[in-house]
Amino acid sequence: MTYSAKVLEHFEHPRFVGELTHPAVSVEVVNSACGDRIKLSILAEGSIIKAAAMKAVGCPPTIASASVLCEMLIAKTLSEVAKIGAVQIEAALDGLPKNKRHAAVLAAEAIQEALEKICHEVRTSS
Amino acid sequence: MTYSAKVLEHFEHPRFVGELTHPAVSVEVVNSACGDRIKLSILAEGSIIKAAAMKAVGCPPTIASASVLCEMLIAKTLSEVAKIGAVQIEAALDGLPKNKRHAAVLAAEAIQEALEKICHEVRTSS
Amino acid sequence: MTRRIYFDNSATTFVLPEVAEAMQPYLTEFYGNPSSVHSFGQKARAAVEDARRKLALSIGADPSEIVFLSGGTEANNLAIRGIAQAQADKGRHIITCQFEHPAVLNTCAALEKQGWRVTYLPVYKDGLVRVEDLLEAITDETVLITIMHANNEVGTVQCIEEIGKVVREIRLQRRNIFFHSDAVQTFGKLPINVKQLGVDLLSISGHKIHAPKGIGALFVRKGVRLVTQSTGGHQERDRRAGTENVPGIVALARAAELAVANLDAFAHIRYLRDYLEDEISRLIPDVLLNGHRERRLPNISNITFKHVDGEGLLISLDLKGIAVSTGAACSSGSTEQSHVLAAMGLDKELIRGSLRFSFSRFNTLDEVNYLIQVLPEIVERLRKLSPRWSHAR
Amino acid sequence: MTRRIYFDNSATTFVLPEVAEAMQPYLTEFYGNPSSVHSFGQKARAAVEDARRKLALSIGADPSEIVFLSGGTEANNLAIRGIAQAQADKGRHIITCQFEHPAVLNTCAALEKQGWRVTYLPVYKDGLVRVEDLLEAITDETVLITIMHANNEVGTVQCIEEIGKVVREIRLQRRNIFFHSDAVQTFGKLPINVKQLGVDLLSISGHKIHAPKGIGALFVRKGVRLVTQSTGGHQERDRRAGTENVPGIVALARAAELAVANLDAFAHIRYLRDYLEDEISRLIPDVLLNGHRERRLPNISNITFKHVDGEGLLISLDLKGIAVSTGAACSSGSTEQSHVLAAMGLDKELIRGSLRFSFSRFNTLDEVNYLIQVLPEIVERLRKLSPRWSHAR
Ligand SMILES: Cc1ncc(COP(=O)(O)O)c(C=O)c1O
Ligand SMILES: Cc1ncc(COP(=O)(O)O)c(C=O)c1O
Repeated sequence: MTYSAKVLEHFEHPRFVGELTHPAVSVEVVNSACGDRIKLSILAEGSIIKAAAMKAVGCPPTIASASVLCEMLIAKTLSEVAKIGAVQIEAALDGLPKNKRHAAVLAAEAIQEALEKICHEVRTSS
Repeated sequence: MTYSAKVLEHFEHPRFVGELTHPAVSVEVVNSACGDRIKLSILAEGSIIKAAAMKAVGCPPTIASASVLCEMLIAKTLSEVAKIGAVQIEAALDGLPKNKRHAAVLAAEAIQEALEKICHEVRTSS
Repeated sequence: MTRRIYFDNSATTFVLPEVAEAMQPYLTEFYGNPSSVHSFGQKARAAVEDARRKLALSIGADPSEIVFLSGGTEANNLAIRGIAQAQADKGRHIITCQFEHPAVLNTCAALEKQGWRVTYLPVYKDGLVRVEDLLEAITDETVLITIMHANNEVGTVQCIEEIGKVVREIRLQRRNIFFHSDAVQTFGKLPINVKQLGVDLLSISGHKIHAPKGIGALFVRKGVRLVTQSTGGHQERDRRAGTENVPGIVALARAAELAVANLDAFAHIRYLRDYLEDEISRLIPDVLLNGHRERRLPNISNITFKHVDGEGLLISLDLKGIAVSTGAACSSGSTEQSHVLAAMGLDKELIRGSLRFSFSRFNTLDEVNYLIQVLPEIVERLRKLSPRWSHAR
Repeated sequence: MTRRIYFDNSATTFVLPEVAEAMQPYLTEFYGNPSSVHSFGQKARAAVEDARRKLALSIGADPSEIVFLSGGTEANNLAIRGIAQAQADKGRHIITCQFEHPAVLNTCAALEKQGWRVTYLPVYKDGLVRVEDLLEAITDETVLITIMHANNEVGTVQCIEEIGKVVREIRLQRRNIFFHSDAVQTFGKLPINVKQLGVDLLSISGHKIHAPKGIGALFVRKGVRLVTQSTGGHQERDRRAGTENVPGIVALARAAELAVANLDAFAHIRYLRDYLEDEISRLIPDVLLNGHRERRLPNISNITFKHVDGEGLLISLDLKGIAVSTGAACSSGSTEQSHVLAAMGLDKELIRGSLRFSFSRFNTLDEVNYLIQVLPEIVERLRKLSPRWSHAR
């Protein structure tokens, strides 16, 4: 198998599957080239992430990336989360085959987009 | 082995090896393409062939053709011998591979040339 | 250890013990070079010519019409390039169809770059070429028609015999038009007679019929001139240079014999395949069965599972010990979409959720039952993960 | 039964039991298609990549520089056609030598018909190319130099390293000149390091080193662009389409490992060869030893027996159970004269009386002694049959 045990484990038993409702923010990102899709919801209280949830369709690394990302988010501060990129997600999965790195990139996009949305809401509500 | 048992037998144990001296006639024919060479001597008494001998250099079928030819000549009449062509020689060897038929052709050339020489001698001496 | 079930026989097959046994002596004992004059060589030569007779017999050809080479890809390359180059001064138009194997499509594309014109016939939703389209495409410039016998992803079988008749009729007017068919997926699965099919060239690959990888053959009808693509020694009547793969050739002929002798087994395979499709349709909602229902190989099933990703299904099944494929084997390693399903008009979302199940005569009902037992759960699990699934319902 | 002795190892070799054993599991057990995503496929992929690493290691190359294909002939075709076509707009001049293998010569001839110019360097009586001749032949149009590492009929070893230096120096001025060497006869017999040799491309064939027929490899230095000659799937980084011959690839790598580990054995082989030559020279009058005495492979001896026909010798030896060859294996089935000996200036009569004895590390002194015991009688018998022999004496 080309995938790490970690990828397979997250693919077969993904964590935090679902969607969170208001006041959580939700974003949905798509890789238009291959159609992979991740929906990410996160609930922040102050600058701490309290809850996260995901749904995903795509190849196993996409599902695993979304799953491991949620795991990485819980109890982190927003500024810690701002540092999560594709490299960190890939590392958390013990690596991805070269031609599957786009999965981690998509998950990273999801969290960065979610962060922006939170910041935007904070800014507009304050 | 691509060669018939008969070809191999004649190649390994050629008959009538040697050269006959006067009053036998001798001819030497060469296949200029591959350098195969047969020297054939025959001794005719009246219209009957009494003795034959050959020497040959070339591939096994060439040596076998020369050998089987001598066998075919002994005690034949000149008019019988005139009918010996490549087909008869090849048949006497239980066939030759397609790309080796030139060996029988060369042997046939030898006997026909020898016949002509005999006829010529008969004509000029009469 | 998990059970290992192989439903990917259109990608490749295991080598039968009988076939491995047949080739074994030509590895270690009768190892001569068939071009050698001594008895080691002649023994090898005899084996090659015996295999040629057997393979020829299995498709109704003359032994001199068989060229042994390294596989289906080389056979397709030699047929297409060989004819195109031999007829280059007669005409430079080739007709093929949109969902041929890459060995045909990419070879045609290479010729396009060199100035040939190529028409790619449509295959429609049912995965079948229409003779009307072919007739319309043929011009005076057309020198080669290459249409696969059966498609490797959906199994649809083309009307080769009808096309053969068309070509023969044109040949009454002009001699320089040739018909090639890639029979890599049908040889050993459907009865094949080259005369009845009316083909001038036909490609065969060993590893799809339980012979080893690295051996194949091209049927070239007597009198058809090809430009060889491999120059060197005078092997294969100057049509393919290189020391003959004697064990591979022996194995191919043996596998062909066994396949043809067991063509009956395809009734069993058809039963398994139909049972699988019925059960999947019954147990799993939102599936599509791809390709014409009747005119197809008995051993291939191509099914779209809406709202899931094929690779996810494939990996999940693999973790259960079941091997299947998403699209063609040779493209499933890349992120390319199946060009076969695209040619049949499926949109991207449907293509990505498609699996191919392909059987051999050694698969069992028990194996299919195991698949049916595990697959519905897997599909459901993955669908529930999809952000789109709830909307779609 | 007669004893079977094989002195034709330059034509082909038996497959070593260790090699047959290494490939066996990839026939019947790990039979997946390396392009398949499931574990059957990944197992096959891992075997291919492991073999690639091993083979690369054995010639000091990077794994990515190895292209697996069907044999030495295909390797030479791909190297020469691939470079010529890739560089067609840069220049159309190729330099090779007069006694290359037909896979090189006939490929060059095919390119000549398509407008390339080819220079055939002389090889002289000793069977060696001169660097001066090469330097003189090189023009601004030269894009490819292809010189074999060792000749297959006489075993002479060319100065590849020197030629490599020449090419590297030219490359300081312009980048579009490449150096290919056909190492089919040297790989596994001489130590080979592609960097040290300075080659850009190097051909290898499995069946000359106790791997099966039908597998070979081409080393292609990183950055060297080739036009592929086989289009289809994306195997071998788009340099050679077609399902990988997994068992063949595994076998080639295993045979390469064993050959390289046993390079020492060539001291033994050299001893046998020299002993044979000494004894023949001592026991049989009117013989010529062909090719440079020092700069040649340790396992090949090419000897002319004046006033006899090589095929007669060959068949006579074969009847005693000894396999040898007259000239190249691939032309000995036809009536063609050896182009190798002709290039070395031997006249027709001498060429026809020439035999090649080629050894492997599995030949024994006992076998050579048997040959020496039977050969003088055979030569004498055939000479006595010749109408020219008595004159010649
Ligand atoms: C229809 C078809 N043609 C050609 C090929 C290529 O054959 P091979 O893998 O022997 O090169 C395949 C299999 O990959 C195929 O399915
Ligand atoms: C020097 C040389 N090059 C190329 C080849 C061709 O290799 P293969 O027989 O693997 O096609 C041979 C052997 O026949 C050879 O001796």
